[in-house]
Amino acid sequence: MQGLFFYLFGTVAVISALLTITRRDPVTSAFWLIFCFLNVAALFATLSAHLIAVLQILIYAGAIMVFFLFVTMFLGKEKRSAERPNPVVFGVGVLTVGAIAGGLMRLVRSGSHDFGEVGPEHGTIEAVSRLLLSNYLFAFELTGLLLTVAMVGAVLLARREAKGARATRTPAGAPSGPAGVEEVADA
Amino acid sequence: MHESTEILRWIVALPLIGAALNGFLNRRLPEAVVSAIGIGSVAVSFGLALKAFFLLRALPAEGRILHDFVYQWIPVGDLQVDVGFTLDPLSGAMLLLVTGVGLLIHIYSSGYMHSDGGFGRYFAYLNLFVFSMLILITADNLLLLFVGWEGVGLCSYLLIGFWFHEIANSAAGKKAFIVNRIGDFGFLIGIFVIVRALMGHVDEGANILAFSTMAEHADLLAPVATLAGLLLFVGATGKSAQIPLFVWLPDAMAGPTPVSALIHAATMVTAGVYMMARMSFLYDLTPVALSVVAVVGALTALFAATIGLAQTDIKKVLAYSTVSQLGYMFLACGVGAYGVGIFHVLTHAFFKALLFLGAGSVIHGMHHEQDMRQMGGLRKYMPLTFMTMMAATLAIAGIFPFAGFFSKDEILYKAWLQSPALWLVGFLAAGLTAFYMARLMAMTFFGECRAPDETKRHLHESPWSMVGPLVVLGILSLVGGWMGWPEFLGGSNAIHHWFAPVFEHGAAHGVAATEVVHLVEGGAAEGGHSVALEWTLAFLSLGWAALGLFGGFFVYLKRPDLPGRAQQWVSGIPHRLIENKYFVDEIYDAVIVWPIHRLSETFLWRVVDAGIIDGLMVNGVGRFVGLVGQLLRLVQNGLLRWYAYSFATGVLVIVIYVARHYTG
Amino acid sequence: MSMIESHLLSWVIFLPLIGVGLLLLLPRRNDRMARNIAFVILVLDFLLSLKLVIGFEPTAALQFVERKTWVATYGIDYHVAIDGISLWLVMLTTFLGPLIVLSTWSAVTERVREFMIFFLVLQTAMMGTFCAQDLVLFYIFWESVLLPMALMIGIWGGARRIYASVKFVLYTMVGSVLMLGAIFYLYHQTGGFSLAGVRAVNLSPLQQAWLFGAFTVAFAVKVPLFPVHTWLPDAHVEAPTAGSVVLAGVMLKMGTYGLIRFSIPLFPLAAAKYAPWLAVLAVIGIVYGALVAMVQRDVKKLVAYSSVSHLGFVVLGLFAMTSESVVGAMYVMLAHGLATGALFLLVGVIYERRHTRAIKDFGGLAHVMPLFTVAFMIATLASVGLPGMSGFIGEFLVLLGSFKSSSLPAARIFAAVGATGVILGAVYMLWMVQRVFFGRCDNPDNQGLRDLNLREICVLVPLMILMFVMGVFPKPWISTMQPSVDALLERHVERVEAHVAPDLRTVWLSREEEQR
Amino acid sequence: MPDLQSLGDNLQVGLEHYLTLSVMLFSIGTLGVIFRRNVLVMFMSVELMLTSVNISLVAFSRYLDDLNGHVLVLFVLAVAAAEAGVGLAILVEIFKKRDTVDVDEFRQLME
Repeated sequence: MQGLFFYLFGTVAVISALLTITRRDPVTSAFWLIFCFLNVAALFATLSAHLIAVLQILIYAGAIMVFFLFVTMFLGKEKRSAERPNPVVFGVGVLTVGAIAGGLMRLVRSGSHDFGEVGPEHGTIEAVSRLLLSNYLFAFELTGLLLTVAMVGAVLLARREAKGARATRTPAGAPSGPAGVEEVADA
Repeated sequence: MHESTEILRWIVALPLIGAALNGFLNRRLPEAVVSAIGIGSVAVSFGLALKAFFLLRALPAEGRILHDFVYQWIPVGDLQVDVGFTLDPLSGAMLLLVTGVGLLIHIYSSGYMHSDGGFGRYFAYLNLFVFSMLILITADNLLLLFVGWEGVGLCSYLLIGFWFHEIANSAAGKKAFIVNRIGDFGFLIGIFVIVRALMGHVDEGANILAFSTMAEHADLLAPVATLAGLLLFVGATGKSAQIPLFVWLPDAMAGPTPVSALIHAATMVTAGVYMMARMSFLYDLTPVALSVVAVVGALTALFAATIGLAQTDIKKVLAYSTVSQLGYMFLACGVGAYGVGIFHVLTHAFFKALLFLGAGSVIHGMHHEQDMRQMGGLRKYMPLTFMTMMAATLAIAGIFPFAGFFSKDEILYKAWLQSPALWLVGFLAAGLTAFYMARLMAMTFFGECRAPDETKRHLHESPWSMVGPLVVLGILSLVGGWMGWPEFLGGSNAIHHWFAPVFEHGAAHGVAATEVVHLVEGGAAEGGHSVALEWTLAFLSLGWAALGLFGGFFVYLKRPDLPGRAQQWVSGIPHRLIENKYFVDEIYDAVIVWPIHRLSETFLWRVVDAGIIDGLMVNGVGRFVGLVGQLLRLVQNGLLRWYAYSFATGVLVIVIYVARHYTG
Repeated sequence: MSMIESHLLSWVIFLPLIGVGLLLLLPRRNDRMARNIAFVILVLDFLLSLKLVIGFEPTAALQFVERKTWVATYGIDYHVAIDGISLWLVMLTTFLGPLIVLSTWSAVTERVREFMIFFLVLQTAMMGTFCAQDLVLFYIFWESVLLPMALMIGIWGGARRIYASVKFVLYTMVGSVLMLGAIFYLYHQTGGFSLAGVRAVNLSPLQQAWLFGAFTVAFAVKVPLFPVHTWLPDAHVEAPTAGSVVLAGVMLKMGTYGLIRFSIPLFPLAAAKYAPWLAVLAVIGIVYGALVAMVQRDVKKLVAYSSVSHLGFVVLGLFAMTSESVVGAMYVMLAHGLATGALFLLVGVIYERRHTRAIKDFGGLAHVMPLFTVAFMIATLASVGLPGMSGFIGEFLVLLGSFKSSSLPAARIFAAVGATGVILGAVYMLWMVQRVFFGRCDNPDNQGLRDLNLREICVLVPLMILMFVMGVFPKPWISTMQPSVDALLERHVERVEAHVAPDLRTVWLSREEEQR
Repeated sequence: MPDLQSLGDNLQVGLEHYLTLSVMLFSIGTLGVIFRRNVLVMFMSVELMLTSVNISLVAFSRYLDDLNGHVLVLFVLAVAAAEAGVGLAILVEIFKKRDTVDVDEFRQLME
């Protein structure tokens, strides 16, 4: 059964990924991406990576994509038509990516490895978290710090944006460089 | 086998001291003191020279060498060169000549250069010249001789360009120095050839280039003798103004006249002859080189004599006459008669110095007018100058009792013995000599005075300080020849015996010696027939000289129009040819000077240096690096997606490497 | 005093640095004091170096040796010594030092303190180069010469000084980088940097060829040898007078010193093999330098090209490898230092007054400046190689040595072509002298020129005296050089014959027979 | 639907299948980043690339029966989240300024 699920969800994931990058409207691509993430979560499940599957849905599909949609809405519709890049550039680009894929595939196909049996609690939340909080405790704390910094950054950006509305005094003695720099400092 | 003495170094050093004194203090000393120093130093040197001469005479004939070792100059590897002076009959005679005639000319100069701005500088240079010439004569090795050789070249440069406010004078000086340098280039290579041949075989510590050492190892020199001889002769042609390097001497007349007398008549120009005589042991080994020398000498004699015919500047005539007479000397050396060559050097010094000094007093009287066409009938105004110059003219023409007859006739005789063709060339040149000297005397002293009357009023005999030396030289021109009174006229030919020990080794080798064993020693049959030969040759040249003189006077006094008509008759080409010195200078310029200048100006400097090396390679690399920089700059174009793509290519490279590396 | 006695050579080398220290302590704008300090220090240095000469016995051994380990791990040690070859180059440096500083009294006016600091550093670096016996130490001194010189040209130079100084630095750098690579390779081969160590190990002919090439390119740039000489005219024209004098006087000799100290002894096989090629370049340099000098319009460029010609003699002499030619080459180095140094000082004097170097701007100076003319004439004659002056001895020995050299094929032709340099030398110098000094003094600016003042005379007189003394009485110099040169040549011949590939040996022997 | 069962049995799926899938998704993500002019879509493509990496991580940890892969995935998730947050915040700022989301407009670095 596991094979069946893999092919099912795999192909759907690939198709939705393709659609994500080809849709003109960012919102539709966002939705397709969410759908792709759901499929991936399913794939995780087939690999009995239960915690990851759940997290995938929760964080990627839930948090990040929602944020994307929010920002997309916030920024308003871009009526720009995504015209196709000129054929030569497109060709070269695809060729390069194809070459990368080919190279990786050579590596991947270098042997067929079947999945052996794995213990029942493989991928469960206890096992992962026990490992996480033992060997990778320091890294875990760092991740926390990372997220805090990201949050503070985002807040800061947003706050200045709010402050921007009122007349701001440029800091005395700021180097009067070319106009472009002055303009950025104001924002 | 030689007497070591201290006297020689003083003879040489005195003029240097005089030069140094005058040189450093020339502005601050009054003229009298300067001339006193100048003349005094040469006079004392002359006195010492006389003393040394008699010291030399006292020695037995074979051992007649005084040696004075001063210090070791260049002690390098196989080459040991010392500073040492020798006096043997050859250099003894030359020593007396240089110091004696030098003294007379110094005295003459004090009058001639009176109230000239650079009086002190002039005497300093003149003394320096005598110093260098003395080194050249008394040097005991070829390298020290070369030092004197270039030293006199330097002094002639300084003295020719003495009145340097005229750019032409300094250009003439430069020309003289450079042409001499070209000759010295040959001389230098000659020295190298000799050292290379001798190196390694001469015992350690011996002075390779000393004449005595070289003479001893003459056999080693045999293989390279011709090459060395010719190379040294190249140096001699440079210094003694033979074809092809004679072009500097006529221009050297730009210097003050006493300078011309001393340097370009009596002493410096004869350095080449002295060198050949000194190196006679080498030249005797190579008949090839000797014949080259003889031919060049004869040709120069004739060639210069023809040019002398057409010159209007009195000093230029004398200059070409000197070149011609030098040709005779080299002819003598060329036929192996070095002694006769030197004898002619001595006699020539007397009458040519007199001619130049006489010309100087004429120019002095005519207020620096040198063109003979402006002169005429000066014998009334300058009787003493006229008489002494007439004596010299008779001497140079080779009229019997005068000095020229004995030395020139001896040369022609020796030339006849070697090859009648050479004799014929010499003989023709002798006739031309008589003719142009007569022309000179006729145009200057006879006929009506063509000078502008303003100068006519000032015409007067030169002061005693100038005329005194003229008289002394006049007497010498008469008496000078008697020391070489030939046997067939009953004389003892003292000069020949005096030089015999120096050149005798030549005979010992029996290679090219054509020394005629003179009658007194009861020579072989060939001696008998030669007396008659000598008589005939003597009469022939005497008659020919008289004819030349008479022709000259006749043409330029009785029929002044004749030269003009002669020109038309020969359609003027030959005349213009010899008047412009066969355009030799112009040819040299066109063939050598201009191409080298063009080559180095446009090609070497512009194209090669600035163009290829600097432009292309050095700055070229700079520009290339700049270009590459520009290209690389395009990569940073600010397009985010371009950066993404470059990431992708980076990944691709890694993937390819990993794929290729790990799959195997 | 005993402390100085035992480390005399180090004291001589590093004394100028003490001067630099003093100058740094100097309050800002005190030019006079700066000049005095520099002058006093350099005179002291010269006197100290006289002790070197007095204490030096004419043998081939290295003397005044000082050796302390510096970087133990890599076997780099501070190893300093002099022998017959480097003694007189050190003396030339210390002798010219004070004279050059004295000549800048009125020439260098702004930022005098910095100028003096750079000059003192330069002095130390140059002396260090001549005395270093350890490859790394040599390289450090060799490179440290670049900075002060480049700054002197760059700051106090003429119009195109930046271009000139950059070109000078890059040219030399390219060369010396090759040398650095070779030094590292040598360390890899011999495990140490000492000269003796390198000489001990016998490298294969191929290795020697490459190493010889690297070293010789670095030195050829400095000499300058024919194709790589184009930096010299620019550097000279743009450098201040003092810069030109020290550049021509001493720095060019570093290249030729390098050849005789490193290229030839360390790689004898390659040196013997490539000697003819380098001799060809040298001879081309002689003739080419002279011809190009003849047509220069700028006096300083003319003298610069004449340096190319003179140093062509040195290289010819070095690669002719006979004792006469090598001693002659050393002698030309010294004589050229004096003659060309004096010429540049004189050009500096006239430049200070007229602020132009073009020959056509002058004419008839002899009327206005008689003393100057006499000095210039003496320097010209020394540089042209008039017998009785220093130049002639060197050139004569070089030409004689190369004429009879057995290491050069057709040695006679080399010497003959080289000897034409003697004629060409007279041509370009006298032609320049005639255009500058003789003829009418009609240019109004020239009429008012002052003649040499006392200071300038004091600078020039020692040089003039030495030119005559070295010409008339060369024995003291030659006798000290001779043993070292002979030792070097013997070791060279012995190593070449010991190693030589058969064919070279037969050629070598056949040439010996032909010599006999 | 028996064939479904039999189909499921003989459809044995190994590690290389998942890796192939991961490569395919990664390539699609890269193409998205390179060719799409809209920054938002570029961000999405980046997220897609990250997910593809996660897939291979999980596949390997399943194959090796070792949970380190999962921990790494967690960290990837955290980073992705932070990156999306900050990235979009900046994007908003730029939008305020240039009111366009076309990446080719932002060429200020170029001058």
